[in-house]
Amino acid sequence: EGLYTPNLAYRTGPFAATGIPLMNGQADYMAMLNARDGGIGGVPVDFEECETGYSTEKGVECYEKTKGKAIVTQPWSTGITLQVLPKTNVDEIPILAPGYGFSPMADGKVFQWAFNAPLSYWDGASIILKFLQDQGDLSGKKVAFLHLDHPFGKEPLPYLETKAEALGFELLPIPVGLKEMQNQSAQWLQIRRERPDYVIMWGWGAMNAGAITEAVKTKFPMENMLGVWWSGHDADLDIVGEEGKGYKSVSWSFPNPDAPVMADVKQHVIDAGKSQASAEELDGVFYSRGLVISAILAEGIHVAQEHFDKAEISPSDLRWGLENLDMSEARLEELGLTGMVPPFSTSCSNHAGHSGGWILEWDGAKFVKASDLIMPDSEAISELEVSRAMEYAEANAPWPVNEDCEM
Amino acid sequence: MTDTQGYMTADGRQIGGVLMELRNITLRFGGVVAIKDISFDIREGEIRAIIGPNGAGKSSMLNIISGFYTPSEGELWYKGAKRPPMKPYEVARMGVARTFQNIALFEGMSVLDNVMTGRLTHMKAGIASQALWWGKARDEEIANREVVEKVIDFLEIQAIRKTPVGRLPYGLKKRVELARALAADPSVLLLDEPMAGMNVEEKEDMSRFILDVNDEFGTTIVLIEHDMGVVMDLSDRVVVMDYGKKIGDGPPEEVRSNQDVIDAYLGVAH
Amino acid sequence: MLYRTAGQFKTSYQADQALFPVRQDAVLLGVVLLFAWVIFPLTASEFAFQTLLIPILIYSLAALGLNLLTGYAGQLSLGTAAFMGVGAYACYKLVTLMPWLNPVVAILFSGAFSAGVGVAFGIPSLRIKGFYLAIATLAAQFFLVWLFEKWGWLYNYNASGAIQVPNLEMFGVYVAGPQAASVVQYFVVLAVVTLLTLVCINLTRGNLGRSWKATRDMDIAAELIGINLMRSKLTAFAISSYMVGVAGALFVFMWRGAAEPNLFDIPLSFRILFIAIIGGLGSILGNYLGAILIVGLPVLLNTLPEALGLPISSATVEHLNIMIVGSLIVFFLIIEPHGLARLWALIREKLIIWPFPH
Amino acid sequence: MLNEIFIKPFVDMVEAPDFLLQVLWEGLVSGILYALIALGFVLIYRSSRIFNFAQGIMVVFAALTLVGLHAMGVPAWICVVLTLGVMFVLAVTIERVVLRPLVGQPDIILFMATIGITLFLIGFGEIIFGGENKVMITEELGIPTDSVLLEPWGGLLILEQKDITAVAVAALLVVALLVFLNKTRMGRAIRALGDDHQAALSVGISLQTIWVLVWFIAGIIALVTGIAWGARAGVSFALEVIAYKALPVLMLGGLESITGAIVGGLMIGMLEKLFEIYWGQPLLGGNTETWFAFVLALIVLLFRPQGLFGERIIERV
Amino acid sequence: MLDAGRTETLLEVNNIEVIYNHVILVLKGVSLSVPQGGITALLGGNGAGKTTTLKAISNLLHSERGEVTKGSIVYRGERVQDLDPAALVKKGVIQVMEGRHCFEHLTIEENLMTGAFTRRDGKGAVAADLEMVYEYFPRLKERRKSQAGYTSGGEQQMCAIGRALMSRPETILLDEPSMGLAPQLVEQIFQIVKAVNEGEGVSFLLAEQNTNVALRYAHYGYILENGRVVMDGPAADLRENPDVKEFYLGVSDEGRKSFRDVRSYRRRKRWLA
Ligand SMILES: Nc1ncnc2c1ncn2[C@@H]1O[C@H](COP(=O)(O)OP(=O)(O)OP(=O)(O)O)[C@@H](O)[C@H]1O
Ligand SMILES: Nc1ncnc2c1ncn2[C@@H]1O[C@H](COP(=O)(O)OP(=O)(O)OP(=O)(O)O)[C@@H](O)[C@H]1O
Ligand SMILES: [Mg+2]
Ligand SMILES: [Mg+2]
Repeated sequence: EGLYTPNLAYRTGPFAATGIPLMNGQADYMAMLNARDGGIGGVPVDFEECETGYSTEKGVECYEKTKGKAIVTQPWSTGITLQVLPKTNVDEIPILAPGYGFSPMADGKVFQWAFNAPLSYWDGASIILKFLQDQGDLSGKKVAFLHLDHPFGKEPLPYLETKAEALGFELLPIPVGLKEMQNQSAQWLQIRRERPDYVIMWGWGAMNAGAITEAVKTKFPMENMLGVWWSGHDADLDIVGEEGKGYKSVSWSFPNPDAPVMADVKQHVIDAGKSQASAEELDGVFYSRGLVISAILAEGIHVAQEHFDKAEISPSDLRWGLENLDMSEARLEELGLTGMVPPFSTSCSNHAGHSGGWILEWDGAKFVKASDLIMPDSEAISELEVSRAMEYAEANAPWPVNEDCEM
Repeated sequence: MTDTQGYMTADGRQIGGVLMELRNITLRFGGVVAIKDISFDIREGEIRAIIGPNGAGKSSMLNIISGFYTPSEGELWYKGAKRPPMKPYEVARMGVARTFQNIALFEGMSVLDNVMTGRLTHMKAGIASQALWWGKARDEEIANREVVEKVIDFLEIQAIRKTPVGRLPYGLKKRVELARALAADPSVLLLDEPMAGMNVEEKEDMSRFILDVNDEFGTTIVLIEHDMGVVMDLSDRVVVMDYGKKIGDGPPEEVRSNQDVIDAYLGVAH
Repeated sequence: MLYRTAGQFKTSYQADQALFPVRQDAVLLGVVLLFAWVIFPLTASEFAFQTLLIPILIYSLAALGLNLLTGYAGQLSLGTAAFMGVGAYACYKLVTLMPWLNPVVAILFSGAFSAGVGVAFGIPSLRIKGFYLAIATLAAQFFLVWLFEKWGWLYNYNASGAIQVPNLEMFGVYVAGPQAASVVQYFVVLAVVTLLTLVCINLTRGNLGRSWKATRDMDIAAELIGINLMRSKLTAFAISSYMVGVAGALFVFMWRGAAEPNLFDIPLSFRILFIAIIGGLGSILGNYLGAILIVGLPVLLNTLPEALGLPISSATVEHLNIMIVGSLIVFFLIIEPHGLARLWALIREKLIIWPFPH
Repeated sequence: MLNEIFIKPFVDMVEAPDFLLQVLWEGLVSGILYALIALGFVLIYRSSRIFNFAQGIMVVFAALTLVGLHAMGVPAWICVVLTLGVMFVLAVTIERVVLRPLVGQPDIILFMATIGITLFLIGFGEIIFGGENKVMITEELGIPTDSVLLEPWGGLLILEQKDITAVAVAALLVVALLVFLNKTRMGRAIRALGDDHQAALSVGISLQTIWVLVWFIAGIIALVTGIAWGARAGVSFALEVIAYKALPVLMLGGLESITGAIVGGLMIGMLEKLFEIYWGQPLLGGNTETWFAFVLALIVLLFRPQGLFGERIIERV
Repeated sequence: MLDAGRTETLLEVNNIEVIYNHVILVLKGVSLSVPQGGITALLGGNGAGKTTTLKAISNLLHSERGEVTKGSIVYRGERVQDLDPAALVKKGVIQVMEGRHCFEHLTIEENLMTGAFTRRDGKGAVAADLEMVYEYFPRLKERRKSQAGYTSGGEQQMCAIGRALMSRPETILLDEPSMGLAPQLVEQIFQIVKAVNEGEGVSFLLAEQNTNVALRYAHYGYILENGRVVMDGPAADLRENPDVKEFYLGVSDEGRKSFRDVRSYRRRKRWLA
């Protein structure tokens, strides 16, 4: 048996390029635990992948197929998350969507079964804005928001809109259709015409490479272009190499080749030939993010096992575990994740943890840290969270909320 | 020519007044003049043949009558009134049915269904009734099926009722096409080379059907045919076309001895 | 000699027009209905409902709708998914604007909107034919999906741009939304699909069906024998889009629970076209056979390596799946271009003459 | 509102002519690329009335093979030759396995079969090449990658040399194809085959040879297209969706016409870009390129049901 | 006049059976032979299987889902039923299909040129043959630049025959050349067939409904009914056979009957129901 934690992976389809290193990182961490510790709390982890190709339809099918035995569901796309969200409420299975999904899910009272630790898209948007504010006052500036025309891409819009009003900058949303990902000349012509001061990019898969090559081509100043964490994929920047110098991406994970966990993974998984990852992938941002994601899940399982004092936990046990994460510096050190993820903690009302993130910068060959840890503007975010979560619950009435949560 | 008096044929049938009249019809396709200033009339109850060499414009003439082509010049009078430009289906609904030179059956349907399409103009049930197969739709279906079965009996194609027409040999297809036209209960029947590709026996069968229809239902028939034997024996009057022009018009014997016709069409006197 | 038709004579035209003139067919249908209405609901697992039974029914209905247009009336459509989308969005607006509306009524009514849109995009068919006509439906496909994306009112200005099915009750039972039980949804879908299938059977064997088929086989001739092509084509568009729209509403409300515009993009259209063609154009039964194949196959392929204990990664399985589905499409087209329905008919024909060859 | 629709866009155009030129140039380049895909379609359609949906995936497949071979250390130009070899094998296989057994089937069946081929190639390709984005070996093939900066009216016009190359190559290809189809024995046979392949068979035109030939040429076109697109946006399976763009181009131009494919491609490329920039983005929320081409083609077809350069549909009874 | 006994046999069909769609049995054992330099007629009513026989010979059945399941087809002593149609054309057997089948969008001249597709004897020879075809069919020369789809039925028939001639065939399988043609033209086309036969030495296998003309020009005839050969013999003999006279030529002892009289009588076949 073991702990069945299926992953709704996408190693195929138009987004495969970004998916593969992530999935590899995730799988390798669990494989490492199984090899090194015999699993978690002595129980092996069954980390099966169900392929979705980033298609919402396939994702739902995978969810239905795995939900019988699974203690968690990892939907891996905002679209799939949105669709399984109401179902998990009935099936009582926690969704773990680290750094993606529906931002108001951070409100644990309303979304009892959903987790987007260590931070939500709104946190990400907030960190970017804060970084930009450090460069100078935003008021009167023009900020283009180049995003995938898809639930994922639209996710930060409500937050950005509120902030645009508050900070006095002009927000210019520029959608990129799924079919135009590779051919964004119209969008970049628009950027050339509008001459924004900054371009914030919420891109994914083939869209990133498309945008970055167009930016280089139209001679947009790279240092004024910032992306979400999914737009910080090494391979996307490799295409332009030197010319991409200065491009930035916010991130809540960072590759640290010297972290103990990396050594363990190398020893138990890579060298044992149990990994699908290629050598150059290992140092990339996405692979290490995959590791971190699995570490969060493993920690949740661990916390639950301790609390309920049993090794084979149920989905609702895991929920408790994920609600009581405490990824302090010390704990991260213990786990061997030094410097790979900012510290954060969750609670029954706070399902994200709002960890904060770093701004990474492409130096022509790899991403380097360009800032210290920046914390999101939690006040503005939580206000928005609560109101949007309520809206959601009303629209989906009857929607059971967590009455017991006092925080 | 516009008299309402009929005439008596050699075998004693009474032909009525003018049913349809084509006046100075010209038809052009781009630069090609397919029909040049042709006039003739068709009388009620008569068998009117159109003959002429290939490419003379015979089929085009039928197409004009059935509304598929609009003449570039000229008028068409039907039942004493000038016919305004019409869609082919409107013409069909006025009682003009036809068969085609290159068989135009609905290949994907059975013989029965093909013939039933001939009755379409007689069926009025609404969509709802059809969807539920109740009331008017069902009654109509049965009533019309009876009519169609009569036509099928008449043309002796009972045995192939349920066969998809795609599988039928040429001759039978021609017969099914005739059945479809007859099912519409037309007042004018246009036949474009109904006996092409048939042997004598089959031509005789076809002739019998044509004569029977004409006789029993008084249907007016316009017939294009290349077999002179058939044309001479069946038709009451013949129009001869050549290169879009009319070169002869009259009873078969008269046409047969017309020198122009012999030169242009027959080759040798038949 | 299972399939002996000899000795079954019809004594009236009415009997001859009965739905199943051959007794064996009626018996077979009875068995199928028994399974659908009694045995499956009693025995099927949640997984079977969600990945097989419900989607097969919904896809069959969508394919049936498409089949009316493409298989019966001969107008190629590559925009089925968009018309499904119209049905789904219409239904969403209906239930959110009028929460008191009976959900099944809302679903049946939403098809009307799709019918309207279908007619609008069908108008070009009066002039444009064959593959060229595909452009009209493709325009619908891409334009409508774009519209679902851009027109906030359609999705009640949700931040995500997706529509989410609320919990809907009917006679005290949840029939849609996350609270609804699969078996209830299955029955709703089954009832709607059965009803509409019956309507389609009636329409296609009657007068309208004949005028569609005539239009398909040879439109010029059809017009010359008195068929109003405009009426014939536009009713085909309307009724087909209606069925497709209802299928779209069912798709979202009775199965998926939520939808983003992308869902209605062209791959879904193709999927339904596959079902219709593999099943057999111009056939009602074929849609069911096609849906069983196209929906069931990937599920089977996904569980196969596991069942056999083959250690293939899920991504490879997926790739193999696509390859196999692609090859099977070609394979089925080669063995019987007219689809599974024709294959079944051939088998039947052989059974009838069996054991005597020819 | 009327001002926004009818006046302001034109004012904008006149006020920033360099930008307008840039828009047109971008449109022209994407138009050429659409046209290239459309060319592959036309060729196959002409010879077999097959609406080859697989042309898009053939582009991906060709590009991936090229890049994949190069990644194995094969010199660039040898890669091109080898890729052509692969495309030839593909053509032969498709002819043998798919087309031959389907001779004489209705158009829509063959169309479906090409979708089957598409699916197969997607799965097959991903297994072999993996789903990652790849970089086109532009420089290795000797294609210049610099950009030319022009300054008309004191503005700025950026022309990439690889785009210029693509335009030139496309022009060459079109001329070659036109000559081939209209002036050679094979070309005539290809056209005959499209009209009536029973009759073509009866006069001794070998379907097999011609189909292999045609699919191979389509493969060559696919490779050229793959290089050109890949140089712009990298090579990945996401490229496959551009095949959809070729559809309106084809229909606008006329399914049988090489000239139509080019004219249609350029028209659509430029008009959709103009519409998007001057109307779509300011008034409609952008992304109108997803449907504009289709709607444009639809409108043109309403007036000319066989497309601008298509063969007149012969309807006689 | 040639007769089958004395000359070499070019084509031999032995007892073939053809099935369409796996279930429809159409030819039930047809045998015939075509002598070199002769005109052989294949007669029979609708659906007798004439077209099917010709297509079986030229291997065009495949694309109609038909297949030869029994028997053999031998051309110049070589079994040819597994060849593809193009190979057969190269061997000198070409078919003119029923219903003309011109390439609609090609001009008449292009249509004719496609006939020379399999030829390898140089442009000059092809051009010469084009002239020859134009000589036989002056009408085609007039319309050489028109799209075949817009020409009349007769012109299309000429085009189809001309196209076949362009391949320099040894044997032409001609399916219903007279269908839908004006009497004068029928005569003319048969004259040309005869001229080609005598002038170029081309052998013909001719499926016809128009028994009258066919038997006047042919040397030998087969009568096919319901997928079986029911009678064969030299054309002259067949013309005199009372059954043939009655059923295929429409003349009985009392001479030709008027079609108007058909209502009062009906012919009944004596052989095969
Ligand atoms: N739609 C059309 N477009 C162009 N030309 C046409 C069209 N229809 C007919 N024609 C031309 O008009 C002329 C007359 O054609 P039509 O079919 O009426 O001849 P026909 O007398 O019926 O000959 P046949 O006996 O061979 O059937 C021909 O030269 C033909 O090419
Ligand atoms: N593709 C097919 N599928 C099924 N049956 C066919 C097919 N083609 C022909 N047949 C059947 O084969 C039989 C013989 O047809 P064939 O065309 O050979 O006759 P024919 O002697 O040429 O007749 P005609 O004089 O009418 O041309 C007919 O009964 C016909 O229904
Ligand atoms: Mg004619
Ligand atoms: Mg025949």
